Amino acid sequence: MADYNIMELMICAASRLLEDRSTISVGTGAPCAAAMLAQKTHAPNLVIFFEAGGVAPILPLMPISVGDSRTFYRGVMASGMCDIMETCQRGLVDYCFLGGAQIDRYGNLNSTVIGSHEHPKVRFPGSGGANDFASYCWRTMVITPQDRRRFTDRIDFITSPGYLSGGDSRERSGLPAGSGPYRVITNMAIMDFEESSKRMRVISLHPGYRLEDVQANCGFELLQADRIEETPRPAPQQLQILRTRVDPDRYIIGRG
Amino acid sequence: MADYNIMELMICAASRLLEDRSTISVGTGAPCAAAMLAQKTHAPNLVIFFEAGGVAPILPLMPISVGDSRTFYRGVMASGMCDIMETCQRGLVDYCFLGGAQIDRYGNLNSTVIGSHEHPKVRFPGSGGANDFASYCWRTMVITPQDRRRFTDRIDFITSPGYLSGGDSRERSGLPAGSGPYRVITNMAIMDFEESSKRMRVISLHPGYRLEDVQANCGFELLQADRIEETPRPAPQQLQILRTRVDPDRYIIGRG
Amino acid sequence: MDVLERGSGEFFATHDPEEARQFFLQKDKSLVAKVMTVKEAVERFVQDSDYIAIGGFGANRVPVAICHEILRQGRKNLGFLGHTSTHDFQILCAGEAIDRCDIAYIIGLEARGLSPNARRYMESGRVRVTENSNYTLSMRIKAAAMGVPFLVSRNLMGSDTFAKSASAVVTCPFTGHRVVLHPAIYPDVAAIHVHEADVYGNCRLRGITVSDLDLARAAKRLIITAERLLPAEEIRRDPSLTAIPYYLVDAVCEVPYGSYPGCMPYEYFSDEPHLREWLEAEEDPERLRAFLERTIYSVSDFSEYIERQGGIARMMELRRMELLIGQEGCQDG
Amino acid sequence: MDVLERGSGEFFATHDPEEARQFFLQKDKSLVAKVMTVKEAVERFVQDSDYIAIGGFGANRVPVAICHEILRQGRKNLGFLGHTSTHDFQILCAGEAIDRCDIAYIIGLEARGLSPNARRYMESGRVRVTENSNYTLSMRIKAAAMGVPFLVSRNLMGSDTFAKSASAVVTCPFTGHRVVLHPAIYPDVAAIHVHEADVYGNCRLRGITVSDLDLARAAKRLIITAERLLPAEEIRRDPSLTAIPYYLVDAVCEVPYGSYPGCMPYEYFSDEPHLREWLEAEEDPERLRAFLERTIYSVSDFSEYIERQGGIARMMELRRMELLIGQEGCQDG
Repeated sequence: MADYNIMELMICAASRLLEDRSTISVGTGAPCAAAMLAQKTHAPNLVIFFEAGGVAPILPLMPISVGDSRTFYRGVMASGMCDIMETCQRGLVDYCFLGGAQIDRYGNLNSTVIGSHEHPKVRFPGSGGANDFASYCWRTMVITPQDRRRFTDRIDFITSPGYLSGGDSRERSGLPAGSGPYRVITNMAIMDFEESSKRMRVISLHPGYRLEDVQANCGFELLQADRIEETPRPAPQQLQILRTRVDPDRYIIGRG
Repeated sequence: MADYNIMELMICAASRLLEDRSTISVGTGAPCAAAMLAQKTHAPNLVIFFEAGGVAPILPLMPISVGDSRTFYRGVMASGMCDIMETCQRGLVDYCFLGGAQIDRYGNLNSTVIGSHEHPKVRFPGSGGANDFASYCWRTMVITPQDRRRFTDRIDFITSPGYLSGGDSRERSGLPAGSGPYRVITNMAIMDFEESSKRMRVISLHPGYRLEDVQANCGFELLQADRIEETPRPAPQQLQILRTRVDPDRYIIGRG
Repeated sequence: MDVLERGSGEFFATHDPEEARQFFLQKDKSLVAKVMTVKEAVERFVQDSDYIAIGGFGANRVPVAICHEILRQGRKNLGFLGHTSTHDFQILCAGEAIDRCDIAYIIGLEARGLSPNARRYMESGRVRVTENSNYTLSMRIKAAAMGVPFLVSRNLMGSDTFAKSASAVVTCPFTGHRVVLHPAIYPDVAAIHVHEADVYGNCRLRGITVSDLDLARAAKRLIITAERLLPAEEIRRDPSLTAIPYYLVDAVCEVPYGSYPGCMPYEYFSDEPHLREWLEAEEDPERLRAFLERTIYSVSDFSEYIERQGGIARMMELRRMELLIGQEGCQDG
Repeated sequence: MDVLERGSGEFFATHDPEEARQFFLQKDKSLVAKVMTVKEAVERFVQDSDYIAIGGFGANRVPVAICHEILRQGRKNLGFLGHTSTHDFQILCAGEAIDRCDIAYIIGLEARGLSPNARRYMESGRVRVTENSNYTLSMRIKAAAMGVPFLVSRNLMGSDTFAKSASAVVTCPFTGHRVVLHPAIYPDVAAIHVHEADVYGNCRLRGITVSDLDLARAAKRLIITAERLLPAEEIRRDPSLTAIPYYLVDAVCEVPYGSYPGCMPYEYFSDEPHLREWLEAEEDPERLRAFLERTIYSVSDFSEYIERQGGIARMMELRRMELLIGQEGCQDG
């Protein structure tokens, strides 16, 4: 059996994608754990932004809120929402992490409603800063469980833009050129987006999963990379740091 | 003979126009002296703003620059240019004081060039914050010497808007409704602007001056109020405070 | 200005700078003491049907006392600016005080989960909504603070958040690119919790400012709750530290622990068990009624609420948690 | 977006957020020490033909050392952002370094009078100009800082300042009123003088901020001169006090008395006799040449300039003047 759970694998895989000296906007939960892990392993110079104003904190523990005191603990600046969002809009922030109740083949995300907007079956919190990050950051990453209802053929509401209707539609809409969804990390696989169609494409399978598993848990047809990698298992050093110095109380990895 | 000079009279007359509890943007020089004098006499609650960021200072001495340390000495806030200008734009600032190389019958002011803009005979500093204050503050006041070249029939360049071409042209241009030139104080008289035509109108003559003197020193035809007042002489208390507590070094009143 | 696309969202508050200028013209800008109780501040400055905005972010530096008092005084039909609003929104929904809402983030309490009652309330059809993103609402506030009818950005476009917003897409006359314009929001009233204020309303705050500097300037009426009053002379001693100047402020209420059960930077951490208690009580409407009766309706003021929540002893625990940030458990040096 | 009227002024710097995004994408944002001499900073970050902006206001908190060094290194054909620029503008005109200028306020030194040489230079026809107001330039910088192509306001309209600006009048799609749009300016390089910076470029400043917080964010390259270096740990001790974060900064130069002969709030007052000496020397081009030779061209660096101006003894006098503000002569209590 694996000596890690699937949440640990997702966090480690996400963490590995973050380059040293890059900049990132994160919220609470798994994305924050991935950023913290990266900072404590291969990316000590990763610069973390929180939308409410925290800049480059030395995170002591996982924040409960995107605006709590931990998000600017020993930071270089305690700023405000406009400054952070405008730093993203100017093009200084490389990565953001988002989630959502639904995602479609172009990486569009729904965190607003299931059903119609006028008479929703389920109301979710709404965009928060997600639309902003998805619009501005160069590379949007998504960590989400792989299931058919979530990976949907017809998204009920595009809260945050992915590649919209594919091709060059994102750039044509007026959103900044060269930005957009980059990787989707699920409990089964890692996907990117094919360059011209901008359709979601499997590029890596987690140990123990087959392409069929992923497709069976996806409501639309997935493209496949020419060569599909196996997602590296979490390194022992990653797991040790994740368990002892990132999430010792297992708030996040306890869910895996 | 008068026991005051003309600069003292102009400052005292301007000061008298400032109501207690009103708000004002000032620069350096005579306007600042008028505001300081008002604060020390009938308008202790006059709130003074400086465009570079000083808010409600307790002015120790006349500033040399609109941004020097005196402009926020014991102020309630040391802010920035956008905050000050936007406070004006939102409608919180009642008065501003401006000057210029030329003024026309509608109170338009020139502080940019004499001659053509492409090949100026004389280049002046330009708008600075004058266009902003003239656009935003409810009541623009002007202190300027009375002479034919300055009070011109044809202004070379409208740096800061008065009533533009008169009537409702100011409001039609897009500038905030209800704002505009309020009083022009010269060494001879005080003028306001007739309500419908927005043409400059003499409302008060300084002691010793006749209407003909004013008109002879003005390059356009002045309207006359139904009743023209005599400008009150500076009160002894005003003069004493002006000379001892506003401008003891006679930087401004020495020019009178 | 040719509009290429326009969101279908409603305007719930004034966006016209001319109307705001007329209001600000008559607002008293003189330096007078404005200290009053929370009860008096809400009586005088929050009216039924007002559009209200609450400062802070999530359950951090939020004027909770004002939200409680709005419930006690039974305000109804408020419009609400939902700019990552969590515990404050939860309280106002519990009081059924809102009937229209600019949404960026509502009903959630971030990592703590969703508010069952706020969700029911928002799904009931009793609240008209316009969608926004957090930054869109920040800009709509900032536009009002600047005294202009709109600001421009490059978000929202292409999304359904735009389709249900009050924003409009136009072509930039300088670059030829598509950009999106967001109309100003001048809230009728805003409440902001700060660390320190003098009796006139000059305020200092520490930590992240979120959108509060703009909100203070955008709001027609502004209620400040402060952890502590400060001598006015201290404000003038160092004007660089002033975040909100007095002439924007209508009421100054000294409310120690005023962000409780939320976090107040450098003062006290959030009371997570009490916030969980809220979420649990909300699961059942009957239980919620009893819970609200006990924690808000039968309470005379915020000090009594603090007493019922464990008083100074509990506050000292939360204070220690806040000041031990960085010293707890494992961490880097 | 239908343009009703458009100013005839030129664009002297990039206003396109897309171009700026490509630049900022490749800019190094990592936490590395950037301490260097003024000479090195100007060599590396100020090029001929760059569009340059100088922080501060009038002769207050201005990076004078950078202006001197630009003359010594003989930079030419600079574009300039003239946002109440006084002594800095005077220096750059003396070096004939500018060939295009966004004007809000130039050639004057406020209450001190006009600069004869800057005036001659601007009347010579050698400088292309676009008119602005101070707030228009503040907004053009802020638009760049926000990453948008323009901002909107209600000034300029109806004036010749508008006619010679780069701005455009449009109809507001929300209110139907006429408003004016101001295109962004992304300066190639900006220099800002601050009270304190750490080696990475995190900056603190006191007193009025003018437009410097936006300018730091708008500029593609940013040179900081600081009265003092500060331990990096002190920045992290209180992040609320940081005005400019390190990732905007390319060079950190420790320059004590760096705003001399201008004023530096809480540090030293302006040297009025020396500023008068400048104005007098400028009356005659020959005299100005000798004056510049003595005060700038023959001087190796800013410390030597300070020495020639009376060194520490003179600086201590100016410091006393600054710290005696409010205690001099007659005043209210």
